[in-house]
Amino acid sequence: MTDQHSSLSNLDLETPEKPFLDANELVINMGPQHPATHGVLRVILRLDGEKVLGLECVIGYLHRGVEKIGEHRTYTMFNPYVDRMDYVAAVSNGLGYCETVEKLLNVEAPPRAQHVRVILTELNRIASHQLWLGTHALDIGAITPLFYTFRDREEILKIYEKYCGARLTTHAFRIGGLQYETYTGFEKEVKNFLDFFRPKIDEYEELLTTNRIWVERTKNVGTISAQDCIALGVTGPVLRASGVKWDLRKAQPYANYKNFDFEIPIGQNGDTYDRYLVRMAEMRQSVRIIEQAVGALPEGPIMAKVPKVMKPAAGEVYHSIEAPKGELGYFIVSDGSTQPYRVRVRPPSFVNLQALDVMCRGQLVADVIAVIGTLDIVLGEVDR
Amino acid sequence: MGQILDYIKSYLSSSQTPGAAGNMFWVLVYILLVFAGLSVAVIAMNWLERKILAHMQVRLGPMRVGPHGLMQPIADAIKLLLKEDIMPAEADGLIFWVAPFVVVLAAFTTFVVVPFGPTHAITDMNIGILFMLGVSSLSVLGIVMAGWASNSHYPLIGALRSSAQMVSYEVAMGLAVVSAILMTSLNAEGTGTLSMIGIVQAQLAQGEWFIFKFFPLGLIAFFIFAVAMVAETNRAPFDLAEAESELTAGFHTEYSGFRWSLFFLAEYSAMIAVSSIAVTLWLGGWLRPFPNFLNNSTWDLVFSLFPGVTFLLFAAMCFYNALRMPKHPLFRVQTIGLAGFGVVLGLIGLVLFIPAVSVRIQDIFWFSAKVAGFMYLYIWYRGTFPRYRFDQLMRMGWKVLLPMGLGVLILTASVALLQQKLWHQ
Amino acid sequence: MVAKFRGTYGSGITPLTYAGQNYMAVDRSLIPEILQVLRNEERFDYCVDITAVHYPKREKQFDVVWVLYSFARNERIRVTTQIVDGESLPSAVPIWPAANWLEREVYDMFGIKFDGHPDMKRILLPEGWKGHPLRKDYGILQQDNEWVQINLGIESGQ
Amino acid sequence: MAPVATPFFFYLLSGIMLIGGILVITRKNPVHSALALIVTLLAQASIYLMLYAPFVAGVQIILYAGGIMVLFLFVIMLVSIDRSMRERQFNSQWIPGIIAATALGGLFMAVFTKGNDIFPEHALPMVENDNTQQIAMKLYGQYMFAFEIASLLLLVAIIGAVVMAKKRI
Amino acid sequence: MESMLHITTLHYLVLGAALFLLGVIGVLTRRNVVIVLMSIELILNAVNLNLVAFSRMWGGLHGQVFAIFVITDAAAEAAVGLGILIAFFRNKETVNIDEVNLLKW
Repeated sequence: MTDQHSSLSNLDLETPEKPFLDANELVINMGPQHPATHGVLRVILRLDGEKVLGLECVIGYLHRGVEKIGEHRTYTMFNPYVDRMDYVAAVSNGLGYCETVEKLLNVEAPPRAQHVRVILTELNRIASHQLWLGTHALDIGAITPLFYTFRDREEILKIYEKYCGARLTTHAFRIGGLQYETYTGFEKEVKNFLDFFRPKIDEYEELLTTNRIWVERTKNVGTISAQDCIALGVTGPVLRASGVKWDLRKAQPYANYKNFDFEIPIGQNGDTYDRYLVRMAEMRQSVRIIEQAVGALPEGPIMAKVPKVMKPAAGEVYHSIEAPKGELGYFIVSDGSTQPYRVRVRPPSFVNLQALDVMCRGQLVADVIAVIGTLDIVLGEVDR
Repeated sequence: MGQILDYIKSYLSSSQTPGAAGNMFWVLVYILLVFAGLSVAVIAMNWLERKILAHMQVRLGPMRVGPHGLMQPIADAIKLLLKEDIMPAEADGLIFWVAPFVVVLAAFTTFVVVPFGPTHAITDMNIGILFMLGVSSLSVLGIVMAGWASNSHYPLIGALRSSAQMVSYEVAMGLAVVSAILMTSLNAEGTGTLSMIGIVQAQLAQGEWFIFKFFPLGLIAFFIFAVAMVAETNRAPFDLAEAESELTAGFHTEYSGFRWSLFFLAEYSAMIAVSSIAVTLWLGGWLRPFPNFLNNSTWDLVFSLFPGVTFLLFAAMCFYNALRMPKHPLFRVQTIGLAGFGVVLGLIGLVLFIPAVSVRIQDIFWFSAKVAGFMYLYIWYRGTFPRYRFDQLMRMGWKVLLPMGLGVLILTASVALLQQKLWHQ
Repeated sequence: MVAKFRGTYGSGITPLTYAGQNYMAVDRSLIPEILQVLRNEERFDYCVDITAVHYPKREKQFDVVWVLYSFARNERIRVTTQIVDGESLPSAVPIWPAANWLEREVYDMFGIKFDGHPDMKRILLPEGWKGHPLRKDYGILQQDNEWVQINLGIESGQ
Repeated sequence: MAPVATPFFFYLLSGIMLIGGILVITRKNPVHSALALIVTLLAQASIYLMLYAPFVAGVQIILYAGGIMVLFLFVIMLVSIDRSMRERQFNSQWIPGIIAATALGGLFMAVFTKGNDIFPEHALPMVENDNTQQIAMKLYGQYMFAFEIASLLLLVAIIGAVVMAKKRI
Repeated sequence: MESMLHITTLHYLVLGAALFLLGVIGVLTRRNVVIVLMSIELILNAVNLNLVAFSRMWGGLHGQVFAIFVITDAAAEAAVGLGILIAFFRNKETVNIDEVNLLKW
């Protein structure tokens, strides 16, 4: 971490005034119904021929007022709602929320619960990255990885289904620990999955990493410097691909990540290819973490002592975890009643999406699609 | 009546293509045969592409309509024919209406000169290969017309992209073709030919396929052509015109029903057409493997068994899969259907063993087998490669393939000249 | 650090702690300077989040919260300030570009304006929507029926 | 290939060509004009085939219809035609233009009626089979110099077109 | 009638002349530069037709070779003409030939 605050780098946030009417500048609307915007993102592109001069994101098509709902539900009742934000990484959302409320209540989940949480969250990280890989490759035109990743993601979803009955919006964790004890054979199945999955990462990499077209399409596309990343608040794999070795699991360990041995993969150039490599490496690291967690799953209770009716003392807490997409933060204000006075979610996708403009300037239209894919946004989380 | 019969019979003893012999009856028969065969090939290709691609992508593909989805293309065709034919309100009616026909016509007309055998072509033109390249380049017009007439942004951009792409790659393609044509002039007279049949005969006379000629020059020219032909047909990884993540479906976005199916037909026919060019120019056309080396009657017999054996193999596959079908009563129809299909294939295979038939059919068989190899490559590309970006595609065409083509052309010419010099000494 | 600030700025700063997390309540008038100092001297170079809380019963109705993080110190800090309804705040965009959308969201949800923001408009809700939904006086079932009827052509969005 | 029903095909094709030519100069929409011109060119290629010039016909198809006309269509689509389609279609000097063209037509008629006899009734025999080879011999033998000049012309045209059309060099 | 059914060189020449006239009319009267350029193509094609017809008449190939040169020329002309057109359109936002009246713009 060198000194970054001497200058703000060359980010120009104001749109420069057009010098004069150029016949070749055109404005194109992409989305909200567009196959490559991963949901209902609408992008207004200002183009010079095929070159992007600037763009503006129009979001909010999926706004459901999750934060408002939170103010009208008890702490327990609000728990399932957070799964609906980043629905491809529902478990991470739940973990963040539960841990924040636990901080408010000043309780801590027992070690066994912590371990299971880590296992499920890391499985979720793999699932999220798999979904990202499939759709990102599809955007760039490689169809096959999509089916490979979905085949393997299925195994993770099966584990979820067996554990808590749901596949996507799992609601796996409860405030204070877990509701369900792991099912018989859970450890064995997770281990089987790891053995099954490890060669699969190589399979994905075989298809793409050295594929000339893939490299040409992703190298030096959507490059963003570490400085710009930090200035724009971009976190997660995007930040790490720009060369910043920062992961909340290491920087401010939550759950019991400090007990596990893993590395933070980083990239150098901050381009789309590096982000791809970082996410692939992250999947390998997740496998490593799960392996350790499953190997040392402690016995014991799975639920801490929490009151049936939760009434945390008045106060406010901000807690964040490293979701697959970046820093997922919860800011909860309690007024001492059974319902949170204010729930604020700091969604990683929302903040990362801000960087789209910077990443796309000077690129071609086809690259915008690659960059939207590489940012790995989920509109449910952007719009909440 | 007898006169007509004589007219019909008179061709049977000729050793020319019906077009060259001027026998209109047989020209008509051949046209019908070629177009029927082409339609069957497109239907089969449709099914095979979906099946092969599906298996590459760890899924099953069509399984419901008929055993292993064998009837799927027919069901699709019926669906497309029955669908409403929508025309956008702001579209340019006449051009919108004509465009698909132009594309189909261009794709089908090329088959006039495709030599399935020394006599199995509709006609043999003096400018055969030139005609083929020229007519297939006409499909660009249909694409531009379709994109423009739709009066919508995505089709227009798709059409501009695909036409720019096709025009650019035509240049490299032409250079590769010229270097192959140069090789045909390596005979005693020193004159080459543009005729498709003449090119294959030149390969027979020189005793090697042009892909191996002046190794590696022929191979490089073939490689250039093989890349350019994928770009010519707008297929993955050069399918920018139809990049569904960027342009939804490219120039045929606004088309539906029957007219859309014409574009589909044209795309697949064009794939077969360019593969036919590649097979003719570099892979010895209808020639069986080692026609000069293994040329005694035993080998002739062995190679004449191939068509029948292939069909018997297909039949065996059908029977094997019919046996593997679930033994549930609900699957009885499917099992019987698959077995019946196997019986049909087996019967075809048996018919192909009759010497009189196999002699006539084996040229066509070898030609089709080579083309089928290219078709498999097309599907394989689609399963493996991401899509190129437009500037990369143009760079590839103009800065890689074109200089390579020029270099190969010059080298081929020099080597040929050298050889000619030696020849005359 | 907070102690140092207290030395410099006096009673404008109140250090607070809850559940082991430090934050400071800062007087509205000190905000521009404090944010600048936090960024430039204390190296809080990452603006994590900007949000607000509505207390309709108070005279100063809004708490605005900046969540900051320093990569160099691996430390988080929260700065809160209280403002009355209708009062605007200086935009943090020149300090942290990341504040752009976050401030727009605060404006969208609470109606707090930020001076000097390059593009102060609604972000999640459509342009022309009436009301700011995260205010406590905005009911959970409430919506801008007029907007829905005009723009979507349906009776109600619910 | 023996020519079949020459008069029929000649009149059919020349009819297509003339109608196409008239459409080219009368259509409001340049795209329609271009398409009519393509039809004309293809018909002309067929007439070349009738005249035992298959190589020229092939070049006509591949270069004119497949190359030059695609270029035309491209440019028409790049420049917006909506405005020019609503405007007056004929320029300010159309009356003198028509008069000049009529005079030229009269001249042609006079020449053809007077000089009918200088053209021989029957064409000389010509072999089609090695047309391409013969043209190649001419092109690279007798007309070698002209060929080289033509390629130079093309080079100049390429550079000129690029310089002209590029926004900034 | 006999002369109508027997296609001689003159028939081709008349066809060529008609095409040539159409092209001349297009060049002289139309306002749209694109169509003027296309009319020039018509003229060149009329010339080509004559050349090939004469080549047939004399049984030599010189006419055909010349036609090929003319086609080359047409390609060069189209490229440069359309290049000028694009430059013109970019500066004047029109394709009207009446406005091409300045040597400098």
